[in-house]
Amino acid sequence: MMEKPLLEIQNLHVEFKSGKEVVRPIRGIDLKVNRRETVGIVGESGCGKSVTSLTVMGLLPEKTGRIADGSILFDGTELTALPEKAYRKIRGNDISMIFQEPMTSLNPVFTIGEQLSEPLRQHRKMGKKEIRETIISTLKQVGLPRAEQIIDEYPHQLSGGMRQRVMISLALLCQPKLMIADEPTTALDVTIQAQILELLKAIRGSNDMSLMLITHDLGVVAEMCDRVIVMYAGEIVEEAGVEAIFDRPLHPYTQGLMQSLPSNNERKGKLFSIKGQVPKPSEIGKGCAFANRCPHAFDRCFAEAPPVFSEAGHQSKCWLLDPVSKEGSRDESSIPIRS
Amino acid sequence: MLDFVIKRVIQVGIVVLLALTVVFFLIRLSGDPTPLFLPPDAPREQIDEYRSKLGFDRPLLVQYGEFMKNAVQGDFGNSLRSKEDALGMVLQRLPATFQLAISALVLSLLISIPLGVLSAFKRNSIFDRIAVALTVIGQAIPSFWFGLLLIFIFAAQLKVLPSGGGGSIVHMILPTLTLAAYSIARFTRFTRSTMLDVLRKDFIRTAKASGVPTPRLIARYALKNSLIPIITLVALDLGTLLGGAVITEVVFSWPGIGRLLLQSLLNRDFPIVLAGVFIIALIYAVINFVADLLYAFVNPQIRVR
Amino acid sequence: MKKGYFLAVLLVLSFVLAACTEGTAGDSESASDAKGEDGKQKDSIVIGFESDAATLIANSDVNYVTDAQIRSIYDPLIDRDGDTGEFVPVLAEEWENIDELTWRLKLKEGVKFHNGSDFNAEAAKFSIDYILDDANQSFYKSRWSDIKEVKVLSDYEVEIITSKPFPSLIERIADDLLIMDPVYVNDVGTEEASKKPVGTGPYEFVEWSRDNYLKLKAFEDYWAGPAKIKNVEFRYIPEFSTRLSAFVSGEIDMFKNVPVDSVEKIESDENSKIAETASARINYLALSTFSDGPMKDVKVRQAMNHAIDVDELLEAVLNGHGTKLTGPLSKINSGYTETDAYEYDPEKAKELLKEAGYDPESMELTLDTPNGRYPMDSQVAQAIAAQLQRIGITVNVQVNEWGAHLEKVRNREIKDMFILGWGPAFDAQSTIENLFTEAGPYSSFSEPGLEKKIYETNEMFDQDERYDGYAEIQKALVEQAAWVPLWQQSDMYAVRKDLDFKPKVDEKILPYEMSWEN
Amino acid sequence: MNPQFLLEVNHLKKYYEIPQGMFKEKIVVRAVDDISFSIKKGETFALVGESGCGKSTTGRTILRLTEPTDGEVRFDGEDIRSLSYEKMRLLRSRMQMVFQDPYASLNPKKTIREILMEPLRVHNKYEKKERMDKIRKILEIVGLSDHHLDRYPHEFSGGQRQRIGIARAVVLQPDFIIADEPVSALDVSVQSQVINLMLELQKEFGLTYLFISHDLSVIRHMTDRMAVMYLGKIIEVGNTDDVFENPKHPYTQALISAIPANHPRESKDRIVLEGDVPSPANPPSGCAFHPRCPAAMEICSRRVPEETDFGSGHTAKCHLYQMNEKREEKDEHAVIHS
Amino acid sequence: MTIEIPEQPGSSRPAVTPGKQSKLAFLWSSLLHSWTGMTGFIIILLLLFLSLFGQWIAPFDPMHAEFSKKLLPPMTDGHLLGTDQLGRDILSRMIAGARISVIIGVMTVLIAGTFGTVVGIVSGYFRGWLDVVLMRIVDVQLSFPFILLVLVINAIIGTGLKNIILSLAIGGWVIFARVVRSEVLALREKEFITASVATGVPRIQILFKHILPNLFTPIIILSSLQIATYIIAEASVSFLGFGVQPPNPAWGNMLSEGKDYIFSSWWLITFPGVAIMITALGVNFFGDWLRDTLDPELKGE
Repeated sequence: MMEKPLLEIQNLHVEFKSGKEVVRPIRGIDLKVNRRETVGIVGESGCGKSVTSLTVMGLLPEKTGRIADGSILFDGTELTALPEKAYRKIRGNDISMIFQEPMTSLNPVFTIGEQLSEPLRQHRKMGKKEIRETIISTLKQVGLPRAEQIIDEYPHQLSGGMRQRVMISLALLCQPKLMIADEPTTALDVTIQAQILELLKAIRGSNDMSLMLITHDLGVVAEMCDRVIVMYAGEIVEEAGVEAIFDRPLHPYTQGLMQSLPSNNERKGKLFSIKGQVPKPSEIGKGCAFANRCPHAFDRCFAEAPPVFSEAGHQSKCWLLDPVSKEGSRDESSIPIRS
Repeated sequence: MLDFVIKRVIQVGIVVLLALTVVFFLIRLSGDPTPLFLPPDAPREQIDEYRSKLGFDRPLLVQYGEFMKNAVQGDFGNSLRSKEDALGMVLQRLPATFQLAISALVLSLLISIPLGVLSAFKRNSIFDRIAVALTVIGQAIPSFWFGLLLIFIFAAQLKVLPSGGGGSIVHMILPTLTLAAYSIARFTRFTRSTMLDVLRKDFIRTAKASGVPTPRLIARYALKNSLIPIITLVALDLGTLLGGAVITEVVFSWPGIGRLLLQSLLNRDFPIVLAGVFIIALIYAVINFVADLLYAFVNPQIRVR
Repeated sequence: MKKGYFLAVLLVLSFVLAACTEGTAGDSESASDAKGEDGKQKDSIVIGFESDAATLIANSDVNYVTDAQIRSIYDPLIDRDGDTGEFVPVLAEEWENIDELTWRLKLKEGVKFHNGSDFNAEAAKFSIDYILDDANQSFYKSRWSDIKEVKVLSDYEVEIITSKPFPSLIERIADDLLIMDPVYVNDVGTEEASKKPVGTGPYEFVEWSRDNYLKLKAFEDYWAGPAKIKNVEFRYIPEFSTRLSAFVSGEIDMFKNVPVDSVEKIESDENSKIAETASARINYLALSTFSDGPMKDVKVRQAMNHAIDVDELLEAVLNGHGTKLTGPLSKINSGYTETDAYEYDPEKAKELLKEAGYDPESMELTLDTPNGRYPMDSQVAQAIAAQLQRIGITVNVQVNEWGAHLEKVRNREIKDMFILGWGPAFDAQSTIENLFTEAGPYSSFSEPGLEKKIYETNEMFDQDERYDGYAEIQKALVEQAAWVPLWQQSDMYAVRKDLDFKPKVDEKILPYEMSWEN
Repeated sequence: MNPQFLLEVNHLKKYYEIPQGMFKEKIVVRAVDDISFSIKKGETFALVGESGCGKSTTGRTILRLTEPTDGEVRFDGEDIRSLSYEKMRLLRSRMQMVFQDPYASLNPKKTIREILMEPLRVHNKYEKKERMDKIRKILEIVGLSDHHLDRYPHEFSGGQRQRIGIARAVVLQPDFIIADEPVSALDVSVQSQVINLMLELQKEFGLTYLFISHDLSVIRHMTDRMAVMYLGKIIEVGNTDDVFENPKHPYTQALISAIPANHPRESKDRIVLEGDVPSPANPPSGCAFHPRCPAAMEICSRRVPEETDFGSGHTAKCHLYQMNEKREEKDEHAVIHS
Repeated sequence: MTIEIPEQPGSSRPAVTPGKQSKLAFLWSSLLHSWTGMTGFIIILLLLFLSLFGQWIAPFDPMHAEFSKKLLPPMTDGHLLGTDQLGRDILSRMIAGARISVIIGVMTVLIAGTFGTVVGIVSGYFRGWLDVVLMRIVDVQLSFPFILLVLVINAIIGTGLKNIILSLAIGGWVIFARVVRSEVLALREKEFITASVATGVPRIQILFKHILPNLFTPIIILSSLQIATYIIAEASVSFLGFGVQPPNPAWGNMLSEGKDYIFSSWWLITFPGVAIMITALGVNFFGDWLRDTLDPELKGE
């Protein structure tokens, strides 16, 4: 018996207006996040992974961005049509978010306490004292020493790692059902990244919470996630359980990403690399968006966008998986798959 | 903190002394005051006698040394014309100037900050466009023209407000408006653009993600961040308001420092001009100093070290 | 830290400051008092001036604005008649000339200062000595330097002894000298006395707010009887348009120096009128013989006189407000002699220029003028330039700030021509001596023969001989075309219609002589 | 002087002074604090460390982009610090630099042609006519073509820009290139392209690299020897393989263990360090790492550790090993992770 | 808010400096989209046109005084905007005044801008004691209000067109020096400058080939905004009795001559005032647009 997913996105399209041009950073994605699950969204800059998270938060820039189509169902509520006031009740309460830059994501002119009290003020009816106590205990939960002092300090007095912990405690305060972490460790040093990842693992274990982890770092995904979604040029190209993805990536893009990691190559040897670059929005034609860089592309790839092919929960948008076109094109030797 | 103050005091001292030096030589170049005071039929010997009595016949450097020696003790000499203590005369005009400048400043802040904030928030709306256009116009009007226009309308035609003179609140309305027109425009534009900057910041996104409602977001979060650069601008402009009110003071017969300085400049009344420069430079420096302190007060990144 | 803090602090600050400046707070009621719209007897007047008095002590600052204000506080020994400029006794009842170096004055008895002390010979002596005392740095001193001693003969008699013949002494006394109370000045010191003056005049000092206003009230014990207008306020409004607005809106009741083009506007107002008189101040176009240029040639100077149509200037630029001048002096001057005017004759002007060896078409002259010092000065200069253009001369008008203009004149740096005014002048001597000798730069004209004659005439003690001498000089100056005489300035006052006010030739404004019609 | 070394750095120091007002003592930030290392001709030498450890400052100081406070830098036997401005400027034709941010390191107002021509022009290399050919050739090598010549930097993607940056460094055919985080700002798929390019160029021109990075997997892939920096000091040096296989210093051990796993099934015994890197303005006493070191001993806070040699050029500065050598008080924590 | 928009070479980063031809095209298309920018642009074009060809358009000789026709109200006797106190045609004087105002604005900016830029560069690029001295001088000057300073200088060197330009420039260079210095300081730290140093580009060449070209944008923006300031300042100085003097038909001067007629002949003060306002408005609009277009990060000050 399957529990209903916490978050379910269907056929989401997002548009940005810039001048007279319309840019479509998200072109029809479907994804779901189950309760207590950690889903990783992987992709390179500009693939639409951050826009996805902002769309879920309802934080698209008001004037220029809009949801063109699709639905976002969160815990039984349809978010796309939600009035701002109701949305505000969800933000910071049911869904919270951690951002990439801990240095700029905290307001420099307010103390940690002032900033952390905000979600509690908005969503919980608590007295001042109670708020303070809750904040201190949350700060302790994320492993900040001297929580009683830090609450009255300003962001610039803290190091990057501590700030990211503060951001995490901000996201934790109202015990959300879903936490979105947008590149939470990218700006941090390796040793600090290790600390934060450990912390996130611990929190995920102790709280009844789903985590949507957005990252470009496959290593982070391998360590953290239950399920992985790979995005490319505004689309989801592959989705599977974490072991399945690492064992047997199906989409050539996912394969390319993995193979280009130095650790997956022989030392000093030539690294595998995906040729070319992410297409401009205007260059995306009818076909597969990855076709122009794909080592296995064939005629159909340029002519027609591939549908989702699914094999035991492992989904991929690639014509190679089409049993019909397979025979004609697939060259057995060309895809070295790690096992 | 203390050494910061000491350092600033020394800096202020240097700036003021240099300003005095420059103006001392400049004004000596501007001409001979004696013919302006003495009756036109005064014979040349008389003029020479008077000049030597004032010490203007000595070498310039000697005069400069003498002047500086006295100036550092707060003695700028007596007005050539009225023979009163020059510094005293300047100080006497100071309250009126302050009164006008501060009221103009308060008025501009009261109008411009809400206007700028709203304008930034409703960016590109009709409201914003009108506000932007108005502020540009506010900066484009020569202040004496605007002042005369106000007098023409409110004093001469409608006869509801006095045309000038110092004193009561009623007297202050028109000059305050005139003086504030430019600052309102400047502050509004500045508030708008800093606000736009702040609204683009990551931490605003964080606050939004915490579920903070928009009015609170602007009033509490964004405004405090914008305040920091605004304080610096306000400090700069208060200096200009104080010293640069010449035109407003002349147009509205306001008994302030700018008018005295202009008159003294025309009369070549050197001691007053120098005392005036001293006071203005000093005020300017003090304002900047206070602005720095305020800046540090509002900005915890400086305060907490 | 609340967001309102900053504003609140500023607000409080401004109120504190406003409170601090209470002293300067003007009383805006006086204006409406003066209007007397409620039908009560009006007893106040507000007079607008372009600037503050430099000081309120007498005998110190040579400046019409200062003088016009303090003359209500201090009395002179001798005054001038408002129409003719003739001497009238005030605190001096009689004066006589004992010999070439000695003058005797008999003073009025029973006159009291505002503080109650008596006016006497000591006061007269003190006032003259005040000018002479170097410590006081009086700007009048140069005019009085020939005085050797003032002797008190009795309580009400003084004798003035000069170091050389000083025929114009009475003029000096009438034009410069005001009487101060020696006891008061010695008591409080000059500094205090220059802020809170005490005199014998018709009005007592009440309050002086620098650059703002001076308030006086009628002195009830005034020797000639108390003033009809009880309260006088002089208000300082530097900008003309503001002054005019203040007048139009009823804030002030009168002001001097109405520009000719505003006359109509004021006359059209049912509550206002223009009071006008020909002043003792003259305007002229000086032709510089002090620098090497065409003006050294008498024929060129004569040509200028023929080429400039003063009547047209008067009519077109000054709207007729001015009295044409033909020679060096105005008719008011004692010793004035009728001289022939140069006809407007451009052809003759060209001829004269050719005789002098100049081609008007290739002449380029510079005309210096101040701006705003005399009625329409810079406009007159531009109009003169336009007139000279008609005979082909190119004239570049150079407008100078007043201080710079005066300095240029005094330093003899002006090349060709300049506009200047002189006055108030009531006698031939000071005008001729200061304008047409090598020592006096104000017309930039001198001629050795004539200069000798001037100095000889000045020394003559016999009235008739002197006047004959001045008459000859005047004729010679006109022949020499020493300058282009323009006009006697018209002093124009904007006045409330129901104010009884008569302008005086010597520019003095005396509220004592004014009254409100009922 | 060992002829096989192209670059020798001895006791290099770079201190910054931050004035604290008139009456307080200046704060001295020891960005680079007495470091020494040598780079052989043709090898790739890595400087690893977390932000603020002084690795970038070291790179800049070697090129005299900032003047060192003390120490000696010998390039090809020549003491760089003693060179005049002009001589140093000319020497730069032999040592070049590649920067981290491909957006900031190219002048936005210059075309690619101008950017690539400038080094040749200022060093007066080749005949004028020849220069264009050289530029075309180098463009081709870095994977761009002729028609890119007259474009401006903003018309290129990050990866392309970084290649332009590399082309600019290589066009003079230098002997030595300092690459300061050359791939950190790039996406994974582009990163591999740039790494490949650098490796190819090294082969083709016999280049020597000083490769500065915080990305351990990149370092492991492409460098021969490496030095680990912590708070301005080098704490471990050795062949890249040796260091990765057998890290000696507890910090190095922690650093390597912090690399995220390659595969979900890979289990890592991670050493998670406590706290953050202290400020270089106020470094801890003794061994600067001691407050965070899981193996810290009493002596660590008192004495700066000496260098211990583990053979084949692998050295580390840690009291653990000095204790061993001296056979005082054998410590069971000596090897934490192997 | 920072939103990742799919990376598209060409619009990915704010530093918008397209190629030379495309730059003009880019500016033009941006102008077409901004009503303020376009308004400003049209006003400036008109102003330039008037100042270049005004003498052929003006219906009368701006200096010719016709006493019999003085103070005619607008639309009488062929005088569209009336005549002044000497009977000169106001329209013609306004047209001639456009030229003077343009000369004042542009020349002042040229002089103040050049001098201020040189000081700013020397100060910001070479630093050292010279920087300290120069910036102290700037501080000293800034502690004295602009208008008063211009007055003092005008009082010393005398009135007239050349002198007012000089005084305004002496009063105005500091702002250029300050802005340029801070720009240079920021540029010095830019990585592409370091990259040039690392390449071995000589110091002087870095200054001229790398720093200077990157200064153009801020300087042009500042200049365009300062022009308006100077035109208004000239009017103010004229009002106080200095500045350009009659009979020159500078607008400020016409205003100050005409202010005495505010009650009797309103047109004397109205038209030049409106002209100054429109000019300042246009230049400001244009400058703002330029700033927003060329340098989105410079917004505000």
